[in-house]
Amino acid sequence: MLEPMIELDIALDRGSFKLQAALTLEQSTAGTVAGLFGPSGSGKSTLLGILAGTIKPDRGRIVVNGRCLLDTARGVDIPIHQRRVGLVFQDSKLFPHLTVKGNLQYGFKLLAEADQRFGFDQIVNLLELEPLLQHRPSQLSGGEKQRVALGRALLASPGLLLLDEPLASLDERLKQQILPFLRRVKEQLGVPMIYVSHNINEILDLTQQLAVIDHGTILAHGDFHDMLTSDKLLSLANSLGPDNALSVELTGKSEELGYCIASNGDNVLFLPYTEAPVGARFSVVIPASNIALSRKKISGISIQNQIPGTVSAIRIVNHRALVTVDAGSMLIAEITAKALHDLKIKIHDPVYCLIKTQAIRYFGKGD
Amino acid sequence: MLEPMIELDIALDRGSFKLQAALTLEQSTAGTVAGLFGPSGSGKSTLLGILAGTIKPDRGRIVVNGRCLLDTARGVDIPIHQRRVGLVFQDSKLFPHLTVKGNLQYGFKLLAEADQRFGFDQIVNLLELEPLLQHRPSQLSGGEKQRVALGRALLASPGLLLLDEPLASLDERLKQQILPFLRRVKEQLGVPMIYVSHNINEILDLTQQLAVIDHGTILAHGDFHDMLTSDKLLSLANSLGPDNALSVELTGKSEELGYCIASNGDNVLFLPYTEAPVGARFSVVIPASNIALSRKKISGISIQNQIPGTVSAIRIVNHRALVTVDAGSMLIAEITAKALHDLKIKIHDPVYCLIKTQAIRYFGKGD
Amino acid sequence: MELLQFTPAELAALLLSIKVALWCMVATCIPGIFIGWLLARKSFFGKSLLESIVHLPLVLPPVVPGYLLLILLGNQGILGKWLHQSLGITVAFTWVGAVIASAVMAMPLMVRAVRLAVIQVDSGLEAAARTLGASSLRVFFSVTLPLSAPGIITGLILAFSRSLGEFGATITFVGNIEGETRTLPLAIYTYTQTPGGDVQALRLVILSVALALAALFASELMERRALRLLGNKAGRD
Amino acid sequence: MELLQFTPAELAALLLSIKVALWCMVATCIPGIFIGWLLARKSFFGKSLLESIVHLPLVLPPVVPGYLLLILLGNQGILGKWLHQSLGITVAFTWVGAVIASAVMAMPLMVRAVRLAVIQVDSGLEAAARTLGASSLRVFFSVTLPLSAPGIITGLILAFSRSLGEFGATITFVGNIEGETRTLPLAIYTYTQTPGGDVQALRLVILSVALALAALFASELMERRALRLLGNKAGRD
Amino acid sequence: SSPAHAEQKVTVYAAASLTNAIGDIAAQYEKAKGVKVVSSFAASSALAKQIENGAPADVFISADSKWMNYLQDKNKLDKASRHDLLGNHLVLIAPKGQSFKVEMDKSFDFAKAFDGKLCTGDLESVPAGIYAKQSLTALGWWNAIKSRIVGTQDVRASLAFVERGECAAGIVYQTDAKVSSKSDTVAAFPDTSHDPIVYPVAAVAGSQDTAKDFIEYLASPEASAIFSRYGFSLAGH
Ligand SMILES: Nc1ncnc2c1ncn2[C@@H]1O[C@H](COP(=O)(O)OP(=O)(O)OP(=O)(O)O)[C@@H](O)[C@H]1O
Ligand SMILES: Nc1ncnc2c1ncn2[C@@H]1O[C@H](COP(=O)(O)OP(=O)(O)OP(=O)(O)O)[C@@H](O)[C@H]1O
Ligand SMILES: [Mg+2]
Ligand SMILES: [Mg+2]
Repeated sequence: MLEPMIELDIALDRGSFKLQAALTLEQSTAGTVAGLFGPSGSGKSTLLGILAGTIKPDRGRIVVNGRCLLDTARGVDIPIHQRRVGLVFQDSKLFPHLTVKGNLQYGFKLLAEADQRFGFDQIVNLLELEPLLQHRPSQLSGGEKQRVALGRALLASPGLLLLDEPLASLDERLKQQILPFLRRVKEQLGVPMIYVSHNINEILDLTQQLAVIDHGTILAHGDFHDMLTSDKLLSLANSLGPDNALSVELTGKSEELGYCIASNGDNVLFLPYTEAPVGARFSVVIPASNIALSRKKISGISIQNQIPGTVSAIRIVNHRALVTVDAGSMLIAEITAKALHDLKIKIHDPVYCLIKTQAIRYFGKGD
Repeated sequence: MLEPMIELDIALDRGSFKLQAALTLEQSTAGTVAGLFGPSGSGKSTLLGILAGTIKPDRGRIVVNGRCLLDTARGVDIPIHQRRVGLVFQDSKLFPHLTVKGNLQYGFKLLAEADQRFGFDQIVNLLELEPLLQHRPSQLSGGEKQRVALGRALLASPGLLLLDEPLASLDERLKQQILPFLRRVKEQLGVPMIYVSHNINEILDLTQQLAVIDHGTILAHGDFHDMLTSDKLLSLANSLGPDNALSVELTGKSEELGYCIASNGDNVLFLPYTEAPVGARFSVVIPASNIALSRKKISGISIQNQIPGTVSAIRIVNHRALVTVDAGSMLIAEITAKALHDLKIKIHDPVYCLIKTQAIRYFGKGD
Repeated sequence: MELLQFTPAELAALLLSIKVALWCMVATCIPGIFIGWLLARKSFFGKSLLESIVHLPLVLPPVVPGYLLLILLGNQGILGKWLHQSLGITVAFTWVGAVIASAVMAMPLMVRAVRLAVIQVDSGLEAAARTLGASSLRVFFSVTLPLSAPGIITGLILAFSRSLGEFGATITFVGNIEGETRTLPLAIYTYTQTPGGDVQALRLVILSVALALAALFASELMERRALRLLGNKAGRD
Repeated sequence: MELLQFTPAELAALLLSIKVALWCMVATCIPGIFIGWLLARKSFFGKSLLESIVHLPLVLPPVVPGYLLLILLGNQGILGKWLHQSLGITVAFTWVGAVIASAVMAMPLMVRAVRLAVIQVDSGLEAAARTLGASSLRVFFSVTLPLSAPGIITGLILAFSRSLGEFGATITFVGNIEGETRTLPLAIYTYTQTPGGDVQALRLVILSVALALAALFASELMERRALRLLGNKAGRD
Repeated sequence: SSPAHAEQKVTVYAAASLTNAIGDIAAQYEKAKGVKVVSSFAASSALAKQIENGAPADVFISADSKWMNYLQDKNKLDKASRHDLLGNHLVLIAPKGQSFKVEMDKSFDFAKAFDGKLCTGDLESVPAGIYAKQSLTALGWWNAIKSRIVGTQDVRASLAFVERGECAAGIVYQTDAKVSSKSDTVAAFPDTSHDPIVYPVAAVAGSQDTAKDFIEYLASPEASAIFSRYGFSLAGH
C-alpha cells in the first residue's frame, strides 16, 4: 500500500452544525478517486471547502500527498492559491465579468505550459462549450454553468481535484460523456479527486473508495464493498436500496460474444464485456430486484448466471420479499410475495440465483 | 377530453439561441402534470420563465386554464404577480435578507387564509426544514436551498406550479419523500404543474405527459408512451436507453402477496403491488436489460412473467444484443451476444420473455 | 481640560448642528431612495435631466445653490412667498432652511449611493418575489429596499456628514443667526472672522470631529447589522 | 447668444477647472480604491482612525481642511517645507495645490463608493479565483476590482463633480490667483460678491453645469458598459 | 411696532468682521434697554442679498459702501437712517520678524522690496482687496506686483497666510493687524490712495422703531468704547 493520499482530521463548530471529521484516503495504482457521499446538509461541501482552504476549520490537520496544508497545532496554513487544490463549486461561482472563455482561461493562463495537463480545446470539446465561449455567465443555463465550472477547474490542472456534485444538473447524455472522461483523468493523468454526489451510481462509476458522512461525522470510509456490511450505514443503505456488491477477479473474456468471465470465490460469473485485462480485480453490483430465484438449474434461457446457494433469511418489506441466499457470498434477491408463495421457498432451501449478465453493473471500471 | 391546461405559442430570439415553442398540454382528471425534458441548454428554464412572466418573449400567446396571460398581438400581458404562476428557480433565488422562515412565509402571508392550500408546518415537516427555520440562505447547503425554494413556491399556493429541476441536488431519500408528496399535490389538490428535469425517471414518477425540447424547439409532446415510437426523439432515446413501455389495464391484485395482475392485449402481466384500483389504465416501463429470453416456459422459478412471442429483429450494438420480440406489443430484450449464441436465437424463432415482477416500473402512478 | 469647557452658545450650535443633520438625513432619505431607485431601475423621458439637477449642488460652488434657494424660497421668493402667505411657513432664515440647504447639498451623495446599491441588487430576486404574488410596490419595500440597505446607510451617513460640514449654501440661504441657523461650521466661521478666535474655532472643530466620529461609529454598527442580515462576510468580524 | 461669449479669463478658469478636476480624479483613484477596499475587506488596528480621517473633510467646514492643508503643505508647512527644499516642489498657491485640496475633499466620497461596491462583491468569487491559483494581488486586480467597477465609476464621477464645485478648501489653501488657481467656483464666487455680478456668475454657472453634464454623461456610458460586462440588467437598456 | 404680543427685539445683520464688537455691544444693549438683539454675521454680499430677498433684518452694517448702495438702489433701506458708522485704515504687514522697508511713494520699487507673494482679499470682490488694488494702482506699483498677488476669501485668510509665512507681505485692515501677534505692520497706506474705508449702517425699510434706537446706541460712548477696543475708529474721527 502506498502512502495515503489524504489524511484529514478537522473540527468546525458552526453552532447548529458541528463538523468532526477524521479520514484517511488511500492512494491506488489505478488513480485515486474517493467518493464523498451523504445526505443533504451533512457537511460535504463544507469538508471540500476546508480542504481547498476557502473555509477555515476551528482546528485540525490536513495532509495531501505528504504535503501538510493545514496544521492548526503547528500554525501551518498554506494559502489557498498555493494548495493547488481545485474546487468545482456546487453553485459554480463563475466570474460574471468574464466570458466563458475568460472563465476557462483564468487558472489555465497562470500555468507554465509544461504544467498544463489538458489542452484548452480538448476541454472545450469534451464539455461542448465551443458555441458558448463568448457568452457571459448570466447568459448560461444551469447545466452550462456547471460545465464551465468543471472545465475551469480542470484547466487549472490542480494537484487534487474536488468535485462538488459536478454533474447534478446535466442530462444523461452529457453525464455519460463526462464520467468516462473523469475516469480517464484519474487513470491516465493520475489526478486524485474527491467526488461529492448524492447519486451513488455516479460515484461508483468512478470509484469504489468511499467516505460516508452524516451530520458532520464521517460514518465510515474505505472500500464500498466492505462498507456495505457495516450497519452504521443506514443512511447509505437507505439511498441505495437493497443492492448486492461482489468482489470478483476477471478470468476470461470474449469480445465477440460480448461477455467476460469472472470468479467470485467458487462461483463463476458472466459479466458484460469490459476492456479491463484478465486478472483485474474489481467489484460488481447487482440490484436485488434483478436477481431471480429458481428451484433448479434452467436451460434454454438467456440468463447466463445461475448460482447455487441456500436460503439463509427471508424478510417481507412493503409487499416485497427480500430473500438472502448464501452462495459463497451473500446475495439478496427481491421477489414478490407471490413468487415466494408459489415457489414455497423456506429458510435452508437450496435455490439458484438467476442473474442476467446485462443486469450486472461494474464499480470503478465501466464499459 | 377537458379544455387544455396550457396553450402556448411563443418566440424569443436571443441571438445564438432561438426559442420557438408551440405546445398544448391537456388537463386530466387525475391532476395535470407535464414533464419538460430536454438536454442542457435546450431552453427549459427559458420556457418556464416566459410562462411565469419573468422573461418577456418577442411575441406569442399563453393561455393557462382558459385565462390568457400573454398575447403580444392583442397587447395582453398580465403582470407577474397576478399570474398566480409559481416558479421554483433552478438556482433557488432565496431572499438573502430573510431567514428560511421569512422566505417560506413570503408568499404564504400574502394569501387569505382560505387560499392557503398547505399548512406552514406541513410543508416544513415534509421538507425537513424545522431545524433550519432561523438560518439565513447563506448558511444553507445546496440541497437545503433547493428544499426552501420548493417550500416557498408551494406555500404561495399558485394556480400553476413550475418546477425547474427541484430535486437535482437532493439525495435519494429526500427525493423518495418529496416525489410522492408532489404526486399527492397533483392528485388531491389538483395543482397543475410543469416539471423540468433531466432525469426521465423522476418525471415518469409523476406523469406520463411529456414535452421534449431541444435547441429551443418542442420536438414532441403528448403521452410518453406514444412518443417513444416517434423517431424525432433521438435525444430522448439517447438518455433513456432501450427501455420498453407498455400500456396496461389493472385486472386484479393481492396486497398480501404483493402483486397486481394487469392485461396488455392478450398478455397477462404480474406487476409490483400498487394502490391503484382495478380497472385503472396506465403504462409500465421495463428496462431492456431486465428482460431475459428462454426457449420454453419455465417452472420452479421466481420470475412470474413469461410472455410468449416471436423474434422479429436482432441488432448487435457494443457487444450487446438487442432482440426485438413481437409479443402482442413489441418488447426489446438486451442480452449478451454469448446468450444469443448459446440459445441460437434467430429471427422468427418463438421465445418467452422472462420479466421479474420487481423489475417493472410504473409510469405516472407508483407505489 | 479648559479647551473643552464649552459656552452655552457653543453648545447651542452643537445641538443645532445635530438637529439640522438629523433632519437632513430624514429629509434626504425618502426622496433620495426614490430618485436613486428611479435612476437605477427605470428608463423614462427626462431621466438625464433629473439626474443632472440632482447632481448640480455637487458641481457648483455652494454659494450658488444657496443663492438659488434664497431666490426660490426666500420670503420674497417664488415659492417662499406662497408658502409664507398660504401656509404660514417660513423656511428662509430659520433652522428649517438650514435643513433644506444641507439636504439639497447632500442629495447627490444620497442618490448616488442608493443608485449604486440598487443597481447591484439581483433583479432575479425581485422577479422571484413577484412570482410569489407580491406587487411591484411590495417587492420594492420587501426586497429591493432591504437589499440596498448598505447603500442607504452609506447615503445617510454621507448626508449626515455633509450636513455637519455644510457652510456655503447655509450661510447664503439662511444667514448666520445665533440659536436659529448658526450651526457648528457657521460658528467656526464666525470665530475665524474674529481676531484671536482661532483657539475657539479649534475647540469647535474638535467638537465637530467628535460628533462626526460618533455618527460614523453608529452607522458602522447599523451597516454591519444590515450586512449580517444579508449574509455578507463583511458583516461578521 | 451674448450670454455665452466668454472672456479669455473665463475660458482660462474653465480650462483650469477641467484640468484640476481630471487630476483630482487621478489623484483620488488609487488611494481611494485602496482605502475603500481596505475598509471593506480587512480588519486591522487603527481602522476606525483611518476611516475617521478620510471622512473628516466631509464633516468639517471646507475652510478647516483648507487651513490644515496650508499648515501641512504650505511652503512653511511641516511637509511643504521639505517638499520645497528637497524636491523643489511647491504646491501652495499652485494648481497642484488646488488638485490636492479638491482631492482631499473628494476622498471621502470616493472611498465610501468603493467601499460600498467592494462589500457587495461576492467573496465566494474571490475564493474561487484563489483555488484556481491566483495570488491575493491577482485576485484583487482580476476579480475584486472589475466587479466593483460601478462603485469606482460612481466614486470617480463624485470626485470629478466635487472638484468642479470645490470652493472653500481651495481658496483657503491656494488662494485665488488668476490663471493659476482661479477655477470656475472661485470665479463664480468672485462675481457673486460683486453687486450686479449676477449675470456674469450665471454665465459661469451655465458653463459649470455643461461641464458637469458632459462628465455625468461620460460616466453613464462607462458605467453602462461596466454593468453590461457584469451581466447586470441595468446595463442593457 | 406691535410690542403687545411679542418680546421686543432687533435683528442686526452685520459684516462678519464685526462679530466680536457687535456681539459685545448687543449684550450691553440688551441689559440696558431690555430689547433682545438677534444678529447674523456673514459676508456683506450675502447679507445684502438676504435682505433683498426679505430677510427679517432691522439693521444692516456693511463692510463697504457698495452693498449698502446695492440695497439702497433697490429701495430696501430707510435712506434717512444711513450713515457711515466706522472707519478703518489699510496697512501693509509682514510675518513677524520679517519686516522690510517700504516707502509709500511712487518712486519706490515695491516689487523688489520683498520676495514672495502678497496676500490680500480677493481683488474684485472682497472690500480690502478692492481698496488694496486702488492703493497699489495709485502708487504705481500695480503692474509690477500684480502677478504675485494672492486673493483670499476674506481679510482674515490673508492675515493667516502672512502669519504662517506663506505670504511675505499682506494688505489688511489696521484692525486686523493690531491684534495679530504673529505679524508686523510694515506701513500704512495713505488714506488718499483708496476710497474711504467705511462701515455704513442703515435701518432696513419697514423695520421696527427699535432699529433706529439701536443705530443711535451704536454712536453712544459705551458702543464707541467697544469699537475702539477692537481697533475700529468711528467714522469721521
Ligand atoms: N455559513 C454557514 N453558517 C452556518 N451554517 C452553515 C453555513 N454553511 C452551511 N451551514 C450548515 O452546515 C451544514 C453542512 O452544509 P454543507 O453545505 O457542507 O452540506 P452538504 O453536505 O454539502 O449538503 P448538500 O448536499 O445539500 O449540498 C448544513 O446543515 C448547513 O445548514
Ligand atoms: N440572458 C441570456 N442571454 C442570452 N442567452 C441566454 C440567456 N440565458 C440563457 N441563454 C441561452 O439560452 C439557452 C437556453 O437556456 P435555458 O436556461 O433555458 O436552458 P435549460 O434548458 O434550462 O438548460 P439546463 O438544463 O442546463 O438548465 C442556452 O443555450 C443559454 O446559453
Ligand atoms: Mg453541498
Ligand atoms: Mg435550466
